[in-house]
Formats: sequence, structure tokens, C-alpha cells
Amino acid sequence: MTPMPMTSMPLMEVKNLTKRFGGLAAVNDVTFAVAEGEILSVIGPNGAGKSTLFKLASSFLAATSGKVFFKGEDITSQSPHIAARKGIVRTFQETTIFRNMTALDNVVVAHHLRSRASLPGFFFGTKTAREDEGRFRESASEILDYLGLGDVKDMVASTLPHGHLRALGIAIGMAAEPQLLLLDEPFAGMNSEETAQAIRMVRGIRDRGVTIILVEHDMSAVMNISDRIVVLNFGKKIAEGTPAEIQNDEVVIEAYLGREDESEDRTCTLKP
Amino acid sequence: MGQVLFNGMYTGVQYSLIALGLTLIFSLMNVLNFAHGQLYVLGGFVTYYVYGGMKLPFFAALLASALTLAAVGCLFQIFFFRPVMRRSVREESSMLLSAGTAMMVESLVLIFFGEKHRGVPAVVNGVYELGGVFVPKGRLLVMGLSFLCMVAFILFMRYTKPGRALRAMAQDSETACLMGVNTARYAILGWALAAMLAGIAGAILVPISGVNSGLGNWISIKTFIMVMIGGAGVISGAIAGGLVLGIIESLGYHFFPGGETYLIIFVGLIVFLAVRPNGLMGKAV
Amino acid sequence: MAKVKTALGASLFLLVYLVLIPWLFRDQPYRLGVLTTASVLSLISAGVWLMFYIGRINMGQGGFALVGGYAAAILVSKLGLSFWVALIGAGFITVVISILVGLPLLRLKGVYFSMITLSLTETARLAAQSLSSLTNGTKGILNLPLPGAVEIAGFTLIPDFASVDKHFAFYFLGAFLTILGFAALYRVVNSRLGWLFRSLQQNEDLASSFGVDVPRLRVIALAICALFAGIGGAFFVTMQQSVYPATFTFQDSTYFLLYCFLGGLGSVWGAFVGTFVLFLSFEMLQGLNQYQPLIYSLIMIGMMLWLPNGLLSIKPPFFGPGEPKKEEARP
Amino acid sequence: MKKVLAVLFAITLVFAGVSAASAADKVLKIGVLGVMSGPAASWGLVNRYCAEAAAEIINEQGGFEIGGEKYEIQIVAIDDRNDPKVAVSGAERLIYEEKIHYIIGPNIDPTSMAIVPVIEKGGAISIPYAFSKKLFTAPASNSILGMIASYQAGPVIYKYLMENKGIKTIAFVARNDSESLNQRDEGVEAAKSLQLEVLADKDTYEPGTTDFFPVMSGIVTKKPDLLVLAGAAPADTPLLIKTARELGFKGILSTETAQDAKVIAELAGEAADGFISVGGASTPEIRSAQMEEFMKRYEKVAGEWNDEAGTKVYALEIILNTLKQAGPEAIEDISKFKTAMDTFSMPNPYLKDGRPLHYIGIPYFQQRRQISVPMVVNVYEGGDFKTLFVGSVE
Repeated sequence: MTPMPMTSMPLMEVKNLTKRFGGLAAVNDVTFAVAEGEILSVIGPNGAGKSTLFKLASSFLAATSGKVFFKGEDITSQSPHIAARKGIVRTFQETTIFRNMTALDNVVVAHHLRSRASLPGFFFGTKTAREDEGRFRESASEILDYLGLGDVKDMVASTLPHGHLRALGIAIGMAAEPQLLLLDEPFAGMNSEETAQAIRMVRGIRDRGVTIILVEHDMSAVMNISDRIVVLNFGKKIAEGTPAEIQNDEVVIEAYLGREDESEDRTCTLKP
Repeated sequence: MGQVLFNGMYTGVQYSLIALGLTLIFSLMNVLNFAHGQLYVLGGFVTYYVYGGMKLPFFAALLASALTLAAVGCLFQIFFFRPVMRRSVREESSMLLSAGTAMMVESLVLIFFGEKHRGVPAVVNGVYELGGVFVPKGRLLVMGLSFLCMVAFILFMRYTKPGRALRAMAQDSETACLMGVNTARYAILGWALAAMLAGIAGAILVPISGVNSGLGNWISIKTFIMVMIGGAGVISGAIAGGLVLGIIESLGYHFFPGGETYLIIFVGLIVFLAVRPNGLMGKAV
Repeated sequence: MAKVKTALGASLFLLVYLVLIPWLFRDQPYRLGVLTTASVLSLISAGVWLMFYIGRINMGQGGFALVGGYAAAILVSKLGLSFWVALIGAGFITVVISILVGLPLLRLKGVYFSMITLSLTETARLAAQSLSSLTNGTKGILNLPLPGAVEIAGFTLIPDFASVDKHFAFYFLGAFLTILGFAALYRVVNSRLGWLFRSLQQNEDLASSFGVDVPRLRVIALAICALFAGIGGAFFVTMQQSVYPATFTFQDSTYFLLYCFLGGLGSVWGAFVGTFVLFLSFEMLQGLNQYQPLIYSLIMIGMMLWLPNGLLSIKPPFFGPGEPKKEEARP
Repeated sequence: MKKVLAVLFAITLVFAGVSAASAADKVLKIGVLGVMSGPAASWGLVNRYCAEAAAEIINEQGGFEIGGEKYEIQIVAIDDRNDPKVAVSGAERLIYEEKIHYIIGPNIDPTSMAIVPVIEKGGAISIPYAFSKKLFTAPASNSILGMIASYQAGPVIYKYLMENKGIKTIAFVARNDSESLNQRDEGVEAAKSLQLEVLADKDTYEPGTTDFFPVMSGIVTKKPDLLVLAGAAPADTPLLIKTARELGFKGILSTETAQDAKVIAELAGEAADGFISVGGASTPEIRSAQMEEFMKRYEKVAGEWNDEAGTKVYALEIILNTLKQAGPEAIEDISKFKTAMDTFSMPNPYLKDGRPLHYIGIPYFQQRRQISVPMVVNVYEGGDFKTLFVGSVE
């Protein structure tokens, strides 16, 4: 557990961020920061505003008020692709992959930001474009090998076993060479063995120099992996600190106990 | 001006009734029913034959149109849409299928009912004049009937078991399925209802406007406009869209007597959708 | 090996398309005309096919074709430009308009996009009717001249259409434009651009998460789509020597979709095959006269019921292993 | 690629293989090209049914005699869906595949204009039911107007009403398509030259409109003496009339196109009494026995009589009789036909008074490019049209 080095400038800073849907504030005046090299988790009961916060941070939603800074630069309410260009890349839950492409192609496409050729260059198949293509394939293979998908890289993504899909999602995120990777529930639906493996994987990514923010339900995994944790309830930040601090926080315990009965309703979605 | 507003209301109420059926199908199965205008025409022809030809009372004709069209709706779902949608969930398939059914219904209507414009004698004759506004009785009857149908439809959706099941399906058909709604059966019911609404709209209007086999496409296009204004898949949106289009159309004809009205409506629609992509009341897509 | 095969196939195709067909129909101007029309319609449909490829159902292609047609007619008749300049100008104008319209509208997805593009066709028709100082209103622009000669340094590259058999001249011009269009489409699909378009088709959010400028790519796709429509429309109008608000209608817009679907969305050639099969059989069905739209609609419904992936997905035994199936269902 | 090739190959061969049925000896084919589906389907269908009914009668009598030989008359009908490009391919098909040189139709300006280059190149005559003067004035010379144009009927009707009903003001409402708008513009010009005061000439409604309240309420407040429904389709006319009356319109309503009494009776009823239109040339007062026979046959072919058929029956009749006068070579060579047109004349077989049936139009087109269909102006009364007066055009 590395304590947050408060001296250097934080990689991402969220200040007084608010998002309203109609009259309802899904995220209400939330402020926190993440330092380079950190793993920060955002947790909270259902409906606490975690995924809204996640989308705001990755520019997939426009904020109602408040700011998001990345390396000191205001990136609030930009387009997602601009955020990606600056180095902020998010992943999705497992089903969001290119289902009709092979695993390898999924990752090759995701190398988009690294291409040097222009769009006309692609069209006419210039030398640069062809070189890019070769490099991307190599790099994609490397990423897939690293994430343990080397054996299935030529399988069409929709036919991959469930466990591999999430890793593929992360591989897609990695391909864009992020400085900050936002992971959307990376451990959901995993058994303890798989979770342990996934935790090692996420740590490994951090060790490659990528800062990580993750939104997660699995408490034990969160406590295990996080450097720091931000807790939301009803859109507001109610606590922030190291896992040990959070585990003993009265407010957090109250928030979870009071809502426990509702945490079941997630299981009823059948959507692929 | 009073006349213009009355015209707008009158047109708007009819439009709302037409749009209801389209939006119902859209919310239930995410299908854009191109044949909606053709179903309307078919409903009109049934009434023409029962009321105009067989000389039965108008309400019998209305009932005949409703039942015939409900049957056609069931057949559509059972023989066309269910098999296609079971296999392919792509929007393209269902859309082209419905474009195909639109052409089919139109050509069948042409073959069976002929190319002529058909009308029936007015159900009620006479005109009220209220403060300079001419209000023909026939039109009041149409407005009243349309309004009744809409109220009946809304009550049905809100307070009966099938209505609630349909609404659950529109919300989320998988969850509805989990909750024990027989979605296959209710999809048929949904189609029957939607086609019936189109048929009733057609039938109500025959004594006023008459009907001919070529009307369908333009009615469908207008219905699409209403649904885009109001927001697809929401009952309130269909009603609002219909009224708004009716009034805009009436105002347009008043202020731009040339052919510009619909050009302006279309351009306005593009601008409107750029600002409010989901229409007035639509759910996010 | 694969390359040799492709080259062989391509040259055989060109042989049939550019030599055999014109020779077979040398004395039948009507049939040559029908084949020319089919070529151009397939070019316009190819634009719709590309929109399918990025996951949008474009029901406004008739409108874009009408814009192209009018642009060419106005450039030729009002500004006195040569057909060849007008052809390029029409493409350019259509592209500019598609970008202006596309920027707001491409944000709409699914059925919404289809409905609004459907209205575009009507908008184009009504605009052609109302802007009468430019378009001559409902009377249309008539008596457009045939394309003139193109000469470079005294060498006649293309003869004056009036001086040769115009049916042949139009056939070859149409075939040339169509080949050019489909070659471009082939390149787009088989280059990195194609990967990006496919990523858009499957999931726009995911694509933007790794830095793809989704709005820009969508506009690019629509611009290419509109370019095909503009060029096709300009050619068509010149071939007919007149343009009216009804030259391309709502009905045409739906037919373009059907052509693509009939051929198959999984292959670049889908639009080509679909247009030729449907348009030509349509011409042959003319004898059945009033039942023709009925038969047509039954084909359409039958397709959806039994052949959802298009004609090119059929694998007759003598073909060996057909082309790999690409697209079955998208969740 | 292989499949693309195979498909292209197959379709080409099939397409090449489908050959037009070879014409047997002594068959004279006449084409009908017009709109036979969609909202205006009745226009083209009436042309077709007329030609088919007339041909049936002729063929039962052993054919039509030209140059001492009897020809069986065969009608080839093509639906152009009111679409100029379909009309062009249809015309090419009639000319090159069916080897036809005489085409009845099309029904509207855009389609009629679109086929002009085709018929000129292919050497064919068309008889359009569209009014654009460009079709009939030089350099065009292959189209013959098959009916009375609105700009011919309009002034006659306006003048009659000025003299007999004392109208002073006039207003126009038109359908928003080329045909109607052109007719309106012609009508406005004619009215102006008659010194009528034009109160409204911009109001239009969309094709497919079923509710005419919005468009009518504006125009009715202007209280014109005469309200002209320019180019009104049979489907729209009764609704326009009824709406105008419901809105309290007291003036006279008229149109310059043919209308269908049955539809008017069904939809407008009494409201339509006094409505003036140009009729099919077959009102009971003037029609001959031959017309009665034709009407029976028409009903057999089409299911029911349509007033427009009274006008459209003339096309086939005059083509055949002109061919008879011009001789058998004219079947292939339309220049012979055109020469014969200038002198051709026969007693009108469908009218009792036996006025001549010939080619007219010199004041309008500077050449004879119109069939001398009698101009019957009708007034609607109690469910049917009564002849108001029978005029003629030079």
C-alpha cells in the first residue's frame, strides 16, 4: 500500500462535480484526486452514482457543474475520443467488445491512436499505413499474451468464454496506451480464484506505469487491490481513505447496512 | 384565427389517434411500421363496404373495421414479424419487412378495392357557427370518437391486466418475460391493437375524407413526423406529436398558403431533432 | 495465389461488364438503357450500403441523388458549364450538403435516424418544388444537353455524346463510374478505414473509448454515401436530359435499401448484385403489369423471411466453400 | 467475386433471353403508357381500359382495316407510376422491344416531357393527357394532346360565368404538384386577361391530403365569386367542395379537369350541386349509339363506368382512322402519319350531331397537335352531371 504522494500534482482531479438528470442529482458535488501510479476504487451501494461518476470522468457524459482536470488541464465535458487522446481510457463491462471480430482484431483496431497514417493514407494503403498495421498486430499479440489470451486470439469474440471477455475488454483499453485506465466493475461475476488472478493482472498493468480508477462491487477485491477508496452514497462522497480507514468508517457501514436488501436486484438483468 | 386553431385541433386529434398505433408497435418491439398508413387505408375501405355498400349502421362498420384490422395485425405478427425477429434482431430486417408489408397491403388494396377514391354519405350533416368559427357536426363527431378511442386506449393500458403487461413489455421485454408475461402472446395482442387503432382512424374518417388506395405512404410519413416530434415509444409523445403537427400544419397553411408548409415543417424538424434528439417526451435511445 | 485469383476474377468481371454485355445488347437500346440505369442505381445504392456498414439505415439517399441531379442540371443549364465539370460539381455540392445535414442528424441512432433521413427525401422534393428561381419549380429543368467531348492536347479522350450512339456512350460512362465507385468502396472496406467503420457499426462507445473520433467518421461515411448519390444523380439526370422533383422519390429511397439487402450486407458487392437482380427482374416482370408491385413486395417479404443475409450468402455446391459469412446478427 | 460474376452472368443471360413476343402477321400493337398505380392510378387505368375495350370491339368485328388488310389490335400497357424515369424506360420498351410507334399517354407533364427525346429518336407518336405547351409546339412534333387543356377550357368557363352569372372575382387553389400548379398558372393568366380580379393564387395542398379545412379556411374568407380547383384529382374534388361549403362558401366552384360523379355523390352529396367541371364527352344528351355500346364494353372491362373514359376513348379511334387514311406504311413510318394529320377528318362516331373528329390546336401550338374532343362543360346536380354547354376548341 503506497500512501498518496501529496507533493506532486495529481494525475486526475475531480472538483465539485455534479450531474443532474431532471431534478435528480446522480452525482452531487464530488471532489477527489488520483495520483500517478495509484489504484483508486470508487464504491458505494446501488444507485449511489458510481457509474455516472465513471462516465463523467471518462467524458462519456457531460457534467452539469464542476470540473475534471487531467494533468492540470481542464477536460470537463470533452468528447470521449479527446479524453482518450489525452490518455484517459475507460473499459466497459464484459459484453462491450466487437463481437464479430476476432480477439486479435479487436485489439488491433484499438491501436487507432497510435497510427501515423492519415485517413487518405489508409485508403490508398500507403507505406506508413502498412507499417502501422504490422506494428499493431505485433503489439496486439503482445498485449493479448500478457493478459493470458494468447491462445484464443484468433477466435471470434462472441464465441469466447465469459472469463476471457473482460480480459479482452481490458486489452482493448491497454491498446490505446492509457496513462489513466478506468475499469468498470472488472471483478463482477467472478469466483474467488478468478478474482485473485484478475487482481494480479490489474496490479501488473499498474506496474507498467498506468494509473487506475476502478468502480467495483466486490468488497474483498476492492479492499485487497486499492491504494485508496472513495465511497459514494446518494451521489455524495461520504468517505475517502485507505482500505483500512474505510473498513472502520461508521458512515460507510451505515450506508451499506441500511441498503443491503436492495443489492440483489442486479441479478435480474438478462441482457447479453 | 379561431378557425385556424379549430382546424389544427381537429387535424391534431385524428393525427394523435393514428400515431398511437405506430408508437405502440415501436415501443413493444422496436419496429417502425411502414405499413401503418396502409392499414389506415384498409380500415377505411372496410367501412366503405360495410357502411356505404351494405348499408349497415356506421357503428357496425366501425366495429367491422376494428375487428378486420385486429385480425390483420395478428397475422402480421404471426406470419411475418415473429419469424423474422426471432432469427434476426437487426433493425434493418424488421424495417425492410415492414416496408415490404406496406407495399403488399397497398397493392392488394388496389387490386381488390380498385383505384378510385371512395367515400360514404356523411353520418351527420350540418354546421355550427360559433363566433365566426365554422364547426361542422361531422367533424365534431370525428373529434369525439377519436378522443373516446384515445381515452379508452389509455384506460386499457393503465387499468387492465393485458394493458399493464403490454406496458411492462414496452419498458423491458426481458424483465416482463421474467415476471411471467407471455411475451409471444402479448406481442400478437400489441399488433392487433396497433392495427386496430389504425383501422379505426381510417374508418372514422371515411365519411369526412373518403379513402383511396394510394393514401398510405403519405399518412405513414406524417405519422413518422408526429412520432419524431413527440418522441418514439411513448403514448403521451404520440398524442402530443399529433396535436403539435395538426396545429403547425393548420398555422402553416394559414401563413404560407404556397407549398412551403411542409418544407418548413421538415426543415424545422431537422433543427428540432438536433436540439432534442428524443423528441418532446421520448426516452433516450 | 489469392491475389492472382482476385485479379482473374476482376478481369473476368470487367470482360463481362464492359465487353460481353454491350456486345450482347448492341442492337437493343432499350435493354442497354435498362442496364445503364441498373449500373447507376447500384452506384447510388452502394452509398446506402456504406451507411449500413457503419450501422445506420439511410432512407434519404433519394434526396441526395435529387440534390446531385439538380446541382448538375443547374450548373449546366444556368451557368453553362460543361457536363464534366458539372458532374464533379454535383458531387461536391451533394457532399457539402450531406455534411451540413449530417452533423446534427448523425447523432440520432437507429429508427430515429431512419425516420429523419426518410424526411430528407421529402425535404429535397419539396425544396426542388419551392425554390423555383433555381430549380424551375414543378416544371423541372428540361432539355439538358448531352455530354460534350473531352480533349487533351488535341487528342479526343471522350467523344461528344451527340456524335456517337448515345446509348453506348452512357452505358460505358455509367459502367466506368460504377466500377470506380465500387473499387473505392472495396478499398474503404478493406483498409484500416473499414476496420474503423466496422467498429462504429458494432459499438460506437467502445470505439470512442480508444480515441476514434466517431462523429467525424460518421460524417465521412455519410459524405462518401452522398458523393455516390450526387454523382449517380447527376449522371442519371443527364442521361434523361431532364430533372423533376419526382425524379427521385421516397419510393426510390426504400428501393435502394432493398437492393442492398437483397444483395447482402456482408459483401461489398451486395449493392451491385442486389440492384442488378432486382432491377432487371423488375423490368422483365413488366408484363404482369398491375401485379408488379405485389410481386415485388412479396419478394421483399420472402427475402426477410428466408434469405436474411442476401443473395450472396447462398452457397450453391459448385462454388466450393463460399466467401466467409461475415454478419449474422448484431445484438 | 465468383458469386458476383455468376450473378451478373446469369442475370445478363436471362435478360438477353427474354425476348419480346414476336409479332404475328396482321397485328397492330398500340402502347398505353401511364400511371396505373398509386394515388393517380385512375388516370392511366382509364386510358388502358378505354384502349382495351375499344380494341375488343374492333377485334370481334374481325379487326381494323388499313390498306385493304384487317389488323388485329393489340394493346400493350405499361405503368409509369407517374415517375419520369419509369416513363422513359417504359417508352423505350414500347418502342424498341414491342416495336410500337403509337403510344397513348402519359398522364402528366413530367412523364410526358421526359419521353419526348425517346419518342423523337425512336420515331413514335404519343398522345399525352398533359397540357404543357412545350409538348405540342415546334420543335416538338411527336405529341398530340388527347383532351381539352385547362387553359383552353378555363377561359371558356370563366367567360360563360361572367356573362351568365356575373362573376367578377376569382380565386385558385391547387394541389402541390407540377401538373396542378401549371394548370393554376395558366388559369390565373387566362383570368387576368379576362379582367377578372384574382383574389388568391397561391394556396396549395399536399398530394394525399385528406383534410382540406386548413387550406380552405383561408381562401374562403376572401369570398371570391368563383373558386377554381386547379387540376383537382377526382379524389380531392368532393372534399374540396364539401369543405368550402361547410366553411360557408357561397360562390361558384369549378374545375377544368374531368371528374367522377359517383365519388362526388358519395363524399360531397348535395354540397356539390352547382359545381362546374369539364366532363367526359359522353353526356346522355349528346352521345351516339356507338358510344352506348362502348360504355357497355368499358363496364365489362373495367368494372364500372368512369366519366373520363368519354374523353379518352378518342385516342385509339383517331390513331387507327388516321392510319387508315395515311396507308399501311404509316404503321412503321410516323412521318406519313404526321402528313395525314393536317387533312384528316371524319364524322365523330361517338356524338349524335356528327361534328367532325380531326386534329386542331393551331391557335395554341401553331400546328395541328390536338384531338378535337368536344368540350363538354358539366354542372353537377342531384348526383349526376348535366351538360351545361358543349363548346369546341379551334
